[in-house]
Amino acid sequence: METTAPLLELHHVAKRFGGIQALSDIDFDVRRGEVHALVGENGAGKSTMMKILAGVIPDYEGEMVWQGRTVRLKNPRHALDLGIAMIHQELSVMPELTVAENIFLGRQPLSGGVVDWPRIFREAEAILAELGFAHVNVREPLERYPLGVHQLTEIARALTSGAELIIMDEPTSALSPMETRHLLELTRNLARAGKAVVYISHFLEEVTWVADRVTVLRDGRKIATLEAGATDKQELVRLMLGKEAAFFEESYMGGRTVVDRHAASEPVLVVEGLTRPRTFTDVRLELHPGEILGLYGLIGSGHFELGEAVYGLLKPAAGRILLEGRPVGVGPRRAIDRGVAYVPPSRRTGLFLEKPIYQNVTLPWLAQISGLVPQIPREVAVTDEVIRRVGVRPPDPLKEVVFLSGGNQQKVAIARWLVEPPKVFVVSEPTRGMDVGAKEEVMKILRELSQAGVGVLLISSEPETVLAASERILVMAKGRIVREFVGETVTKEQLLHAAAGELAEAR
Amino acid sequence: MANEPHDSPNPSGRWRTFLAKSREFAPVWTLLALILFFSVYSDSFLTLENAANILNQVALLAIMGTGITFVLLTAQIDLSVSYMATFAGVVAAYYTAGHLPQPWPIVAALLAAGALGWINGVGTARLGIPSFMVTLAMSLIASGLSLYLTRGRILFDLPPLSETLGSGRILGVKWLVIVAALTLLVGHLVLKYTRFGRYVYMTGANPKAAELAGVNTRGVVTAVMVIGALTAGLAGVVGIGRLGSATPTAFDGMLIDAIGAVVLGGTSLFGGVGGIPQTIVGLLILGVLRNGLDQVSVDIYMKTLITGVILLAALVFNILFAGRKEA
Amino acid sequence: MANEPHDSPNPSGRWRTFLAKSREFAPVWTLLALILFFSVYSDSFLTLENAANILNQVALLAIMGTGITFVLLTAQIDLSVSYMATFAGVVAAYYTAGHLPQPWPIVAALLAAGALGWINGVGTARLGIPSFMVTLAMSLIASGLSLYLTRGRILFDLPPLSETLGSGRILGVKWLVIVAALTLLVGHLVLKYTRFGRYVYMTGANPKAAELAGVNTRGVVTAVMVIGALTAGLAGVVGIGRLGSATPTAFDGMLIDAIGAVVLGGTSLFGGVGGIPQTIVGLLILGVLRNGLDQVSVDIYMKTLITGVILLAALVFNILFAGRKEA
Amino acid sequence: MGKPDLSRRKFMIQSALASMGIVAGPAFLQTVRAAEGKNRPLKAAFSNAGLQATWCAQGKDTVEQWGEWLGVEIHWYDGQLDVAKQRAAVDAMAAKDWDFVAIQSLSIGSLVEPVQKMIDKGIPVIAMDTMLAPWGKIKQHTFIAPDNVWMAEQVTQALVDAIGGKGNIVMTQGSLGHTGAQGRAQGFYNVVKRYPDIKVIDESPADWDVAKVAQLWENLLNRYKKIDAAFFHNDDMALAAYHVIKNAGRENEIVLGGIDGMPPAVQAVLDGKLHATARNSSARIHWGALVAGYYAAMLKEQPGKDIPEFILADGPAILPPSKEKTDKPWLLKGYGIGAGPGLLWQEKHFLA
Ligand SMILES: Nc1ncnc2c1ncn2[C@@H]1O[C@H](COP(=O)(O)OP(=O)(O)OP(=O)(O)O)[C@@H](O)[C@H]1O
Ligand SMILES: Nc1ncnc2c1ncn2[C@@H]1O[C@H](COP(=O)(O)OP(=O)(O)OP(=O)(O)O)[C@@H](O)[C@H]1O
Ligand SMILES: [Mg+2]
Ligand SMILES: [Mg+2]
Repeated sequence: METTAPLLELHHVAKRFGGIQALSDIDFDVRRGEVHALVGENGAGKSTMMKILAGVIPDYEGEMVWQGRTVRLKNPRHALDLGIAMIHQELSVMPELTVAENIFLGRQPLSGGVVDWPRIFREAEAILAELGFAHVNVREPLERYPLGVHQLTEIARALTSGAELIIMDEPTSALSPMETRHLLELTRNLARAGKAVVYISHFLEEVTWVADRVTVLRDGRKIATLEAGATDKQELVRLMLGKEAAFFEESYMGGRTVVDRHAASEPVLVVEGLTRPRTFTDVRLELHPGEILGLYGLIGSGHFELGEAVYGLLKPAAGRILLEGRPVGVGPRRAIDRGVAYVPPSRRTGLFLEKPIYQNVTLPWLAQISGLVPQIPREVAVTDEVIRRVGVRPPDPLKEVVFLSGGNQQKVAIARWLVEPPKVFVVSEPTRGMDVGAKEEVMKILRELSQAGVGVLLISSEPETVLAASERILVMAKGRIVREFVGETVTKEQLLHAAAGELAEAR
Repeated sequence: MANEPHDSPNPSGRWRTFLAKSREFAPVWTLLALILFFSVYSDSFLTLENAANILNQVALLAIMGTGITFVLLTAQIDLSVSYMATFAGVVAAYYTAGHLPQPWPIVAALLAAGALGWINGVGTARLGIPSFMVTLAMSLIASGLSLYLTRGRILFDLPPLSETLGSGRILGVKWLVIVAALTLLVGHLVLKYTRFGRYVYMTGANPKAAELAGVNTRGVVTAVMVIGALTAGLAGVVGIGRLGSATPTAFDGMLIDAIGAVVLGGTSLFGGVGGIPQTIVGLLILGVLRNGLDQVSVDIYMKTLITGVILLAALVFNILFAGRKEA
Repeated sequence: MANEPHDSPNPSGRWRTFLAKSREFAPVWTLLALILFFSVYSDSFLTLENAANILNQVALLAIMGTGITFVLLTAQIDLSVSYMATFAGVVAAYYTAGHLPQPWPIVAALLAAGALGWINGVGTARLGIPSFMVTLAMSLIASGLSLYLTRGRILFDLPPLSETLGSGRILGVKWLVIVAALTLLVGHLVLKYTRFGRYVYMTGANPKAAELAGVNTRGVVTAVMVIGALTAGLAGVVGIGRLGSATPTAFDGMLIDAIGAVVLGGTSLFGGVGGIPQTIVGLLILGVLRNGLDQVSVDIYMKTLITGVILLAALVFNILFAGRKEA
Repeated sequence: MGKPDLSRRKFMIQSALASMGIVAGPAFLQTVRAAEGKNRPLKAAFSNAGLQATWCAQGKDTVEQWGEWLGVEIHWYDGQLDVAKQRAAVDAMAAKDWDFVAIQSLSIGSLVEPVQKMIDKGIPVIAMDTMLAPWGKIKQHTFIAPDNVWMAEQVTQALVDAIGGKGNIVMTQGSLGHTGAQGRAQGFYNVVKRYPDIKVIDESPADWDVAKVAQLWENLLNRYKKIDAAFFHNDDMALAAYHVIKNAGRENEIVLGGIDGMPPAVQAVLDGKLHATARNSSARIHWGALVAGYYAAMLKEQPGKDIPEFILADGPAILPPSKEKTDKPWLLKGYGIGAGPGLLWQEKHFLA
C-alpha cells in the first residue's frame, strides 16, 4: 500500500508532564487520502499526541516530519499555516460570538482589507447546511445553542480550513447518530479528496467504519498499527486494555430486553404534566426505587432540560415534580437535601478544573462530612474511597482535576454522588468521552446503585448508553415523550426511529 | 456554561426578536429615561446648546473610552489611562515651552504615551503580570513623570494644534467633538471590520481557544494596551487645549468615569462582549447624568449623594430592560 | 485551560517540590528583596521602631484588605470600600457629637456600612448588575452621605473606643495593629476553616458548578459584599481614632492601595485563587515600598516616579520567581 | 542662580525678620552671625499637602533656596494630596530626629499623633497654612498662615465693586471638606450678604480639579444667560474657567477673581483676564516657617514666650493698575500702579 509518502511522521516522540510519562517513543505516520484512527483508554495519551501535531505542545522529545521535512511547531498558528487543523476534545469555542464567526475564528475572510461579514454568514450557512444543521441561525451568538452545535462549529471550522491534515479528537461526543453519520461521510469524502484525517473516538463502531488504519495506544506507548479491514472491535479492545475484557457494547448488540420489575412499588419520582415553552410539553413519567429508567432523545429534544428541571434548575411553567409525593422545589440545594443527585451533560459545567479532586467531590457534602469546619483529612479519605470505586486514574484526591484526562474528569463528576447514595440519580451523558472499559465500570456503578434502591434516570443521546443499563426506556422528541419501551427487546434502530421517525437509519 | 437553558419565555418569533433587541438596547432606554427625567426637572437641559455641551463634556472621556473598550474587550484593565493623558498633555506643553518646533511636541507626547503603553502590554502579555498591577504601577510612573517634568507648576505654553483641537470650532462644531467622533468611528471600524478587531474579541472571549485558532494573543494584548495608551495620549493632547493649560494632575480624576462609562454601556470586564456602540451609550448616560445635575438646583451637599442614587437607579432600570445576567 | 502543558524542567522530585513551593512564595521573595534594598539604602529603615511604623501604616489597609480578599475571591470587585470607611467614621463621629451613648455610634456606623454593603450584594447577586458598576454608584452614595452628614466640616468628637483602638497601645503594641491582626486572623480562619469559606472559593472558581453542587452562590456573593463593607466600616471606625478626627474624605484615597495590596499578594481578580496569607504579603510589600521611600533621600519630585518604577520592578521580580502565568 | 554675596544675604535675613514684625535687635544679629560660623548645618523636615499643587511647589523652591542661604538641610515629605499618604509620610518623619519641622496639614487633626511624638522629643513643630489640630490640642511652636476669610473678602469686594454692587455672581468652591475653602466661602458670604442686589446663582464645588471646573462652567454658561462675576477658591480654577468662558465668547461679560496670587494669576490680572487675586503668599509662609524654625533651633526661642502662637502671612488683593489718571497717586490704592509687577518680582526672588 506504499502508494504515497507519508504526509506526516513522528519518530520517537515522547512527552512527560511532571511525574507522568504521557507518551513514550511514539512512531506514527499519516498518509494523504487516509483516515487514520487513534484509539486507547482514557489517559492513554491520544490527545497529548495530537496536541503535539497541532503545535499546542511545543516542548516534546523526538522528531516530527511534515511532507518530508523535519519541523518543530512553535504554536497552533504555525501548524495552521502548514495545513494542520485540529478539532479539540475540550471544546474551544467562543459562546459570546456568533455561530458564523466561531466557524471562521482566526481566519475571517477579507474583502478589500475589511472583514467580509456577508461572506462569513453565507459560507457558515452553507457548511452547516451540509452538516445537516440548516436550522441554525448563524447570526446568533453561539451560546443560544446546545452543546451539539458548539461541537459542530468546531468541526465546520476544521472542515473549511482547507487544511491538508485534519485531526478530530472525539468529534462526535455531543452529536446524535444522524449527525455522526453525516460527519463520518464527510470525513470519508475528505480522504477521498486527498486530505488526511486523524480520527480519535471511543466509539469503535465509528472507528472501524471510517478508518483505513487504526493505531492503538496504551499507557503512552504505541501498541500496534493495523489495517482497519483486517481487524475487529474485539481485537482493538484487547489491544487497548491489554487483556480480554467483557465488552459492554456486546451486551445489547442484539437488542436489550427491558423489563419493568418495579411497577408495583411506590414511585420515588413523579413528573406530572411538565410544560415549559420551547423546552418541553406535558411530560409525565414515574421513576421507581431501584429502577434504571433510560431517557433517550436527540440533541435538542428536551431530555437534558427535563433532568435540569428535576434537579430544580429550571422552573416549569406548568406541571409538578414530586419526590416521594412532595414537590422538589427550586434550586439544587433543596434537591440535594431531598436526595436528588445530578450529573450535567457537559463536565466543564459541573467541575472546578483548577481545584483538587477532593474539593470537587465533597462540595455538596461539606455539612455532612465535617460540619461547620471542613476537615480536610476526612474529605480526602471520603474522596479516596469514591474515586477508587469509579476507577479514576490516577486516584489521587489532592490532584487538580485539570490534570486528568477527559474521561477521568467525567468519572470525578459521577464519583461526587457516591458519597451519600441519593434516592434519585439523574445522570446526563454519564459516559461521554469514556473508553469502553470505563463505560462498563460506570454502568456497573449505576446498576449497583439501583440494586441498593436508588432510582436512576439515565439521560442520553447515545443509544448505546441508554441500552447498556436501562430497565425501561422513554424516548423524547421535540419536548414530548413519544414512546415507552417496556417488556420487550429494544434495538438501537428502534430507538432512533422512535426519536426521529423516518429520518432515522442505522449508521 | 454550555447547554445552559435560556429563558426566552415567549414563543412568538417576532416578539422574541423585539425583546432580544430591546434587551440589547437596554442602556439606550436608560439613557432616554434619564433625558426625560432631567427635561422635566430643568428648563435649560433640553436645549440644542446644552446637547452640544454634553457632547463637549464627554468628548475627552470618549477618546479615552475608545482605547479602554479595546482593553476591556480582551479582559484586561488599564488603570493608567487618565494619568497617561495628563502625562501626554504635560509632555506636549513641556516641549512647546522648550521651543521644540511644532508638531514635534505632540508627536513626542503620543510616542511617550505609546511607549508606556507598550510597557503595560509587555508586562501583561509577555510576563503575565495581572494588568491591574502593571497599569497601577504605570499610573504611578506616568503621574511621577508629569510631576517631574512640571515640578508642580502649571504650563501655559501649549501647541497651537492642541488649542485648536481643544477649543476651536469649525462650522460651529467644536473640533473636540469631531476628534472624539472620529476616534470612536475608527475604533468601531477597527473592531468590527478588521481581523485585528475580531482577534480582540476572540482573545477576550476565550484566550486559550483564540490561541488554538492561531491568534497571537500576546501580540493582541500588547497592541491593545498600546492603543489604550495612545487614545489616552490623544485625550491629553487635546484636553490641555480645552483647559488652556497643562497641570500635573489635569486629567487624573477621569479614570473611574472613563472605565465606568465603558462598563455602563455594557462592555464586560471579563472580555469578549461589548463594543464602541455600547461605549457611546455609556458615555452619553454618564454625560447626561453629570450635566443634568448641574442644570437643576440641588443642595450642593447632596449632589454627590443624588448622583450616586440616580446612577444606581439607572443601573437597576437597565437590568429591568436587559433581564438578569449571570452574577 | 485544561490539559495545559506545564514546564517543569527539572526531574528531581525534591527540587521540583522546592521550586513549586518557591513559586507559591514568590511574593515573599519579592518582599525580602525590597527589605534588603531599603536596608542597604537607608540606615533608619531596618529598625524595630520603623518596623512598628510599617505595621501601623498598613493596619487600616489590612482591615479593609481582609474584606476585599473575600470579594475578589468570588470574582467580584468593590470600588466603594474606602468611601464606606470614610462614611462609617463619619457616622460614628456624628452620633458621638449627637450624644448618642457609647457604643451605639460605633454600632450604628457598622450597621450603616453593612446596609450599604447589602445593597451592593443585592445589586450584584440578585439583580446581576456588574459589581464594578454597583459599587461605583455606591462609592458616590457613601461619599455623598459623608458629605451630607458633615456638611463638609471636620468632626472632632470621637467615640472613646475609636480613640483607644486607633491611637492607644497595650503592652507597647498599638491596638490598631492588634485589631488588624485579629481581622486578618478571623478572615483567614473563616476562609480556610469554615464551610462558608470553601463556598467563597468555589463560587469564585466556577459559579455555575458551585450552584450545581448546591451552593447558594447568590447568598455567598451577597454575604461577601456585606463582609467587604463591614471590614471597611471597621477600618473607618478605627481609622478616625488614628487620625483624631472624621473628615468627609478621610479614607477615600485608600481604595487603589487596598485593592492593589490584595492583588499584589496574588489573589486573582478572576476569583477562586488567593487568600489572607497572600494579602498579608501584598500589604507588607506595599507598606515596605511606601515606607522605604520615605526613609531614603530622593528628589521629592521623583518620588512618585520611583515608587512606580520600584513597584514595577517588584512585579517583574515576582514573575521571575513565580514563572509566567496566563496573560 | 549664583551664590549671593554676604551683604545681600544679610539684607535678605533682615528684611525677612522685619516683614514678620519681629524687631531684630543687634544682639540677635550677633548671635545669628555666630550661628552662621558654627558650620553645623541644621536638619529640618517639611511636609506639604501635595507637590502637584503650584502653591506647594512654589513653597518648596522657596524653602530650598532659603535653606541654602541659612545653612539648613531640608528633607521633604510630600503629602501627595492624600490624607493617609501624608500621615504615613509624617509617621516616617517622626521616626527621625530633626532640628525643627514644618508641616502643612491636608486635614486638621490627621497628624496629631506623630506631631505630638516629635514635640515630646523636643522638636519644634511649625504649622503652615492649615492648623495641625484645633486650638489647644497640640503645643506647636507657632502657626503661620494666611487669613482665608480676609483674602476672600478682599477679592469678593473687588468683584462686587467692579460690577457696581448688583448682578449675578457665582462662587466655585474648592472641596467642601477643605478648611481653607470653608474660610474662603465665609469671606465671600461676609461681603455679598451686604448687597441685596447681588444674587448668588451657583456655589458648586469643583474640588480644586481644573477638568471639573471646565465641565461645571460649560454647564453654568449654558444655564445662565447673564453672569456678572465669579469668585473662585483658587487661581488655577479661575484660569481654567477663564479659558472656557473665553471660548464661549463671554469673557467681557464676566468679571473673575481668584485667590493665591501665583505668578500666572498675577500675570493674568496684569493682562486683564482676571480682575483680582489675593496674595496667599506661599513663599512668605514657607520662609517664615524656616526662619521661625531657625530661631527655635539656634536661639531656643520658646513657643508662646519668644514667638507668638499665630503669625499672619497677610496679603493684599492684587488688582489691575488704576485706570484713573491723577497727579495725586498717593490717594489711590497701590499708588494706582497695582501690586502685580512688584509681587511678580518678589515671587521670582523667593520673597513672597
Ligand atoms: N497538562 C497536563 N499536565 C499534567 N498531566 C497531563 C496534562 N495533560 C495530560 N496529562 C496526563 O497525560 C496523560 C495522557 O492524557 P491525554 O489527555 O493525552 O489522554 P487521552 O488519551 O486523550 O484520554 P481521553 O480519552 O480521556 O481523552 C494522562 O495521564 C493525563 O492525566
Ligand atoms: N461583532 C460581531 N460579531 C459577530 N457578528 C456580528 C458582529 N457585528 C455584527 N455582526 C452580525 O453581522 C450582521 C450584520 O451586521 P451589520 O452591522 O451590517 O448589521 P446590523 O445588524 O444592522 O448591525 P448594526 O445596526 O449594529 O450596524 C448582524 O446581524 C450581526 O449579527
Ligand atoms: Mg483526550
Ligand atoms: Mg449595520
